[in-house]
Amino acid sequence: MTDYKVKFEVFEGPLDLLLYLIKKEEVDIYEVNLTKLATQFIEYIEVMRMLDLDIAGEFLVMASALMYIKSRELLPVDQQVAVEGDDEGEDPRWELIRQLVEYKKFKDAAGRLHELEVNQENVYPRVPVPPDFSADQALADSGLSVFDLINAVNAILKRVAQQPEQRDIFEDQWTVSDKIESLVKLIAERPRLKFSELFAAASSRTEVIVTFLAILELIRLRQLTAVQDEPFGEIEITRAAPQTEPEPAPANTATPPAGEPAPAS
Amino acid sequence: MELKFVLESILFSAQQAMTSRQLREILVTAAEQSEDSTIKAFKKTPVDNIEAALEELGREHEQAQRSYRLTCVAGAWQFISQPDYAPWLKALVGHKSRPPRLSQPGLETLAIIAYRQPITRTEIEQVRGVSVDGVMQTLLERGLIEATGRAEVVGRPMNYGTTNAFLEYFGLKNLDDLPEAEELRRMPVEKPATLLTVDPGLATAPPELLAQAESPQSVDPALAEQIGLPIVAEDAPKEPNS
Amino acid sequence: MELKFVLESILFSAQQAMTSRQLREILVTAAEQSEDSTIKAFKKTPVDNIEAALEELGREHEQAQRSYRLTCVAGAWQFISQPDYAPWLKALVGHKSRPPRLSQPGLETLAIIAYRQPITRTEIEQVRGVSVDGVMQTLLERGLIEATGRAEVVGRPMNYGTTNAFLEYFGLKNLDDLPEAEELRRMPVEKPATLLTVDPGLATAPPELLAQAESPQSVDPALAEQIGLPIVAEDAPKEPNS
Repeated sequence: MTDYKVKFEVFEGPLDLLLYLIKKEEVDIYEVNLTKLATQFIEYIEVMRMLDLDIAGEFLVMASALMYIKSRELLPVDQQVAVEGDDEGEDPRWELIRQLVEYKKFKDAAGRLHELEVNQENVYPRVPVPPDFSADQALADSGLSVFDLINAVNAILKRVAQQPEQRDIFEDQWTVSDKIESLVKLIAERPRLKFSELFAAASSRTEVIVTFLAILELIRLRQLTAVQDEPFGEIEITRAAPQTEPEPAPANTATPPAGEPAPAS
Repeated sequence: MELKFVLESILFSAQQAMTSRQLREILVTAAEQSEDSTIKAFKKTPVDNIEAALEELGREHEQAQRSYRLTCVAGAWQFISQPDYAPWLKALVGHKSRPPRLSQPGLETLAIIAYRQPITRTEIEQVRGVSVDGVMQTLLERGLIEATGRAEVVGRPMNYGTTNAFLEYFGLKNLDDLPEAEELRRMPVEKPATLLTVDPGLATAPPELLAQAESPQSVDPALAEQIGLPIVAEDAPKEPNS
Repeated sequence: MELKFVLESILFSAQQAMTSRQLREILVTAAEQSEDSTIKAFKKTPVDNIEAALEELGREHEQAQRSYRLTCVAGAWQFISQPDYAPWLKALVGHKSRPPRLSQPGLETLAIIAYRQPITRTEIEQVRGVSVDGVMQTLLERGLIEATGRAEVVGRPMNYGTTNAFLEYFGLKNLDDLPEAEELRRMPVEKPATLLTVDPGLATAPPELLAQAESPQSVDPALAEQIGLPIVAEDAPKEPNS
């Protein structure tokens, strides 16, 4: 069967194989016994040939170079010097080591690039929804200006001021976010409310202001819409169109089993 | 109003990474649309100031050690999550679509180009010791490298270099941001003072044996395994390094 | 891995505000998708712990005093930018900024026209003591005033009056609804037979003209405020903002 072949997948080339052999010997590249290395390399090539592998031309070129180095090593030392000549760049041993050292550096660099590559897979860029300034238009869309609302609040404040001083102790019991929450609940129960109704229970100046700020915030967040059916008529507050509600229904589908132990946080 | 916070707010709301020049344009546009002197004051902010402010912001967010930070990739700034939180973000937004990982030959070739650019194909092959035709093709197609001109040597071969897409793929600010950039760039391997004297040994395989490429019938893979060769079964491979 | 940072990373990447229950679902999903014990450990986090961590996060970001905050509205948590930076974010998203608020000369001129219409350009200049060409142009372009016909005086100059858009802009029912209308209407502007009553050499209107009016100088900002002209202009009338 000729279509079944075994392939050296792991070695990228002869340099890769040489590095593998050096690593197996657990020696520094500069200290490697080139003769021994040449022998091992050629053994591998032999096995590859026996396995009927496609031996890339580069492997054969390297094998020849190693054979050359090896054969030179067999010569007496004085003759070696003669062959080497003056140009150190032509020393085939040095040339090979230089190549190995350089290749090793890039192989390591490739490993670090791979780490970066994997790291990037786990990096999520913040992709926010674009800021929506159309919410600023919520008031304008309703034909009301913020001044209309302020006007209305002013009237309510005057009314509160006319009441005898009372329950000043409770002045600070409301925060804007409390009010927001209670307004959200209220509007869920009754989809349409008179503006003045929202302040009916207000007992202090602070509470009126807090309520007003809460309404403004909810209008800005498009949770509420202010409408006025006729100019200078009573302002009414309704639930805004549902598409931009920040809290979608699935929130309630979560079923937290009570009493489970918490993870260490 | 501090410049760095203005820039931060823009990056915080931006849909994509932004360069200092793009940020500058936002400052100009905002100034033109506004009557407010505070906003107008940023109109003529030099790009240098913007870059200094961005660097400062980057350091601040690094030091804050939160679950996100501000990074600069290929000159463009963006808020990103720390990799540790990937499992939850995966649960939140689903898997990121990303091209397949690069092969080992791809990474090696890319590393050589990245550190030694501009570089010709022949020079790359000298370092790797094998042909890089197929690999180069893949890298070019993925836009990670590009031809940058012709080398002034015989035959005037093409020079290659990495692209911005390369920086983005690996999350690098610029080429100086490559790991061990100084060491690997253009640094010739130093020849040691003395080469170890190698003991003469015996040749096991005469050269002529290698020259004649006469191979026997296919051999049991078990043999290869026996001598410790990593093997992969495959049908009719033409290119070992694809 | 701290719970608060896990939550922070989710909120930082989320496309919408999230409740503690929704956050809990992400913790559960991530735990189910992962083999990692660290990630699995968050599976049974009680909602109470999530809420406590969120509160802590909120405080931390408040104290960090950056250009954004972590806020909770109606039980849902979200990172939002501080309103101070809106002008740049509008420039970022290409939001057509509203026409800038009316300038002081614009407001003054508009007030004169509103109270004394129909009125000619020359008459306005008598009151204001300066040329109003540029200002009139702006008011016309913004549709707050319009030409209403020709005055029956020498040269038959154009008369100007306010538009319905003007009423809408200031939220007025009709012209009688203008605050303190009576007082301002008494401000004398002679309808001269001859056009030149203003000394061309004077930069401001002759004092005697204004002295008779209740207002000391033409129409000062305080007056504009008094008559309920909003200092910050809302949206432009003609242009329904996109």
